[in-house]
Amino acid sequence: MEYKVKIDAFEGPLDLLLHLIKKLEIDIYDIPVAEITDQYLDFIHHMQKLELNIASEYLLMAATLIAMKSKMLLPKTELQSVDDDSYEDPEMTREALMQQLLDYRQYKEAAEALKENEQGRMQLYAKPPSDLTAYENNDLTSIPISGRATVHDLLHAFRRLMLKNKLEKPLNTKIDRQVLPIGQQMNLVMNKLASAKHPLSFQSLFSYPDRTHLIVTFLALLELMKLNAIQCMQNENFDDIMINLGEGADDFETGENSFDY
Amino acid sequence: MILKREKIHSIIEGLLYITGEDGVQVEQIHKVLPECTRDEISDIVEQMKENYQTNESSGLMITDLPNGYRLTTKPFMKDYAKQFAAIPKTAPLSQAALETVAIIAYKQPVSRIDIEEIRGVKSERALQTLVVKGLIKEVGRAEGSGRAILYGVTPLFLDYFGLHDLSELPPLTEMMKQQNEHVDTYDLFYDQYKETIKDL
Amino acid sequence: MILKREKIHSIIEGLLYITGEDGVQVEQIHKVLPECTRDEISDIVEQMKENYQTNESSGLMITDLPNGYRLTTKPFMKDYAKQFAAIPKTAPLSQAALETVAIIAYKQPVSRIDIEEIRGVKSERALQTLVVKGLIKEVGRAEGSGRAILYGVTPLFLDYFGLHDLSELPPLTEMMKQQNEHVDTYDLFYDQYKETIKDL
Repeated sequence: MEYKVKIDAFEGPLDLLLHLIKKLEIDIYDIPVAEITDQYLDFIHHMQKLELNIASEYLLMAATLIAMKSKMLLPKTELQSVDDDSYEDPEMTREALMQQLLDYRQYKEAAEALKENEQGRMQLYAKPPSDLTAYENNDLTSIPISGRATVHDLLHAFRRLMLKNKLEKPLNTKIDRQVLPIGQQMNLVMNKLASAKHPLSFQSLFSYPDRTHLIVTFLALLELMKLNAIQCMQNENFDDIMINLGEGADDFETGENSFDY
Repeated sequence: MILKREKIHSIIEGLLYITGEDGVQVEQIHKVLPECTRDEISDIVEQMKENYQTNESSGLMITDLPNGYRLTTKPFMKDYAKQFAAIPKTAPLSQAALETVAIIAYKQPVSRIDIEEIRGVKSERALQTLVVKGLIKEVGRAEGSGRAILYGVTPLFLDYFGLHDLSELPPLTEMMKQQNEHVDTYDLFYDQYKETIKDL
Repeated sequence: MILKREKIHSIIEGLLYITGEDGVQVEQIHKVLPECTRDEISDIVEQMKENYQTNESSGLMITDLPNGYRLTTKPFMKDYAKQFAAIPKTAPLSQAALETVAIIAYKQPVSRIDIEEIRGVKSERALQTLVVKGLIKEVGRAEGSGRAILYGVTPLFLDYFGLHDLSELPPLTEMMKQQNEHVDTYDLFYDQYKETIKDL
């Protein structure tokens, strides 16, 4: 058995068991406890060797499986008497596990059906509702009891608002100067442009996928533009912006700490 | 005053445009067009739906909402429309959230403990996500000492998954039956296989 | 042109719809449909304009914008839009009012300018509605020359939304965490966004 699948690909021990049952082509109505226990433990063991974080639920299931397996291995006569309260019939446990797996499986399948619906719905776009407040002429003082807005409506409104905002807000953020000084980043951009000897695309200057880095680079570009050290050109709307050395490039002081922010 | 059918079409189309993403309820159309019964309105909208669908020159379509309709772009438009959308689509739900909301939809009202028993894992975070997204809400408290919160789905749940009402959810018992049938066929093969092995 | 004329029609219609009141620039359409020249696009839109105008079943029309076009309702729809707007809402607070009161609840005391900055639109009417409904009130004046009115929520706000006190408002942190999960192109703006939230 291969272990290409990581444990976080599973929603929990039941999901993992369903995966093993499918993979081993086991009949879910007649689960061979010894085999499934071995495979389950094997999987957990490999995950542990890969130093992956195993949630406690997985270990709990492992314990249940081991208990079930060991009881089943014992000859019936050696088992404690049935009227002992602590005795659990392994067949009952197996039955319960099977029922749990079947229950879970049907909801997992329902979730898959919903996912398809979700994907279909996500492909459809609509315009924001038109603003009709100018036409609204309700009795403003009355608040109907039925159909009241709820806290969830409130939160939903706020959330939508913030999502919209995220697209529209101008860039304005505080940068920790200890992490990545803008002056240093300005030097970096100037050096890149000087050694390239031709205009570089705006995007190519943002190659490092770190948020702080992106923001500092952007601020550095703004500062360089202000100093006329660089020129930005865009041929058409939505085209990539090309950046070239500007008239003030020669006057640009390349000392490490020329700009203290 | 009796309006021509074309005029009614055009008024409903106008309302669909104005309400955009929110969509319009049959009841609201009826309030604006009291000379049409709700059934007549539904008939006309179904006709309009058909027209949009078959009109290759149109990038629009009418989709169902709980008790209403909404004008959206056709699915093929998604690549063109995405960048112009004023309200960006949120990320799809995680597997955990999907499983949790599926359980709630079929079993509501249902407590966190019930959900965790079925899923076999903690589900608090998934529940929180679903509440924040407005897909589920608290619908009551369980009897007994714990008075656990009971959850149910909201109208937004229907909207989100493009369902008219809860009856459109695929029936679970059917699914169970299908599984049984499937397993039975499998068993049949297996038995034959065992027979074969025995004979060897 | 590689695409069929009908297809181009449909894509432009979809773009016109999705951009709504803002409208769409010829240049933007060209960007989406690079196989059409700007002139071809203008020709096609003129044709579509004509179609809408003569189609009695349609409540929509295309109007000119500087360098672009906009889909709007036909003039006769104004009366119906008014009637529609006059329908008492099942959800008594408009989206605008909800957004405004949400900002006030989380950010109070807050001035109209602050609210408008967050919402990106004029909010005077929404504020007025909320004051009249008694959900918000003047709680003071800002320092400085303008002495802008600062708003806060009222006890009726708590009652209306079924809260005991403001601490019961759902925490915004969970909501933010969720958005953090989205891997989108706007990550650059996320920090600034988080700043805003922290200040609330």
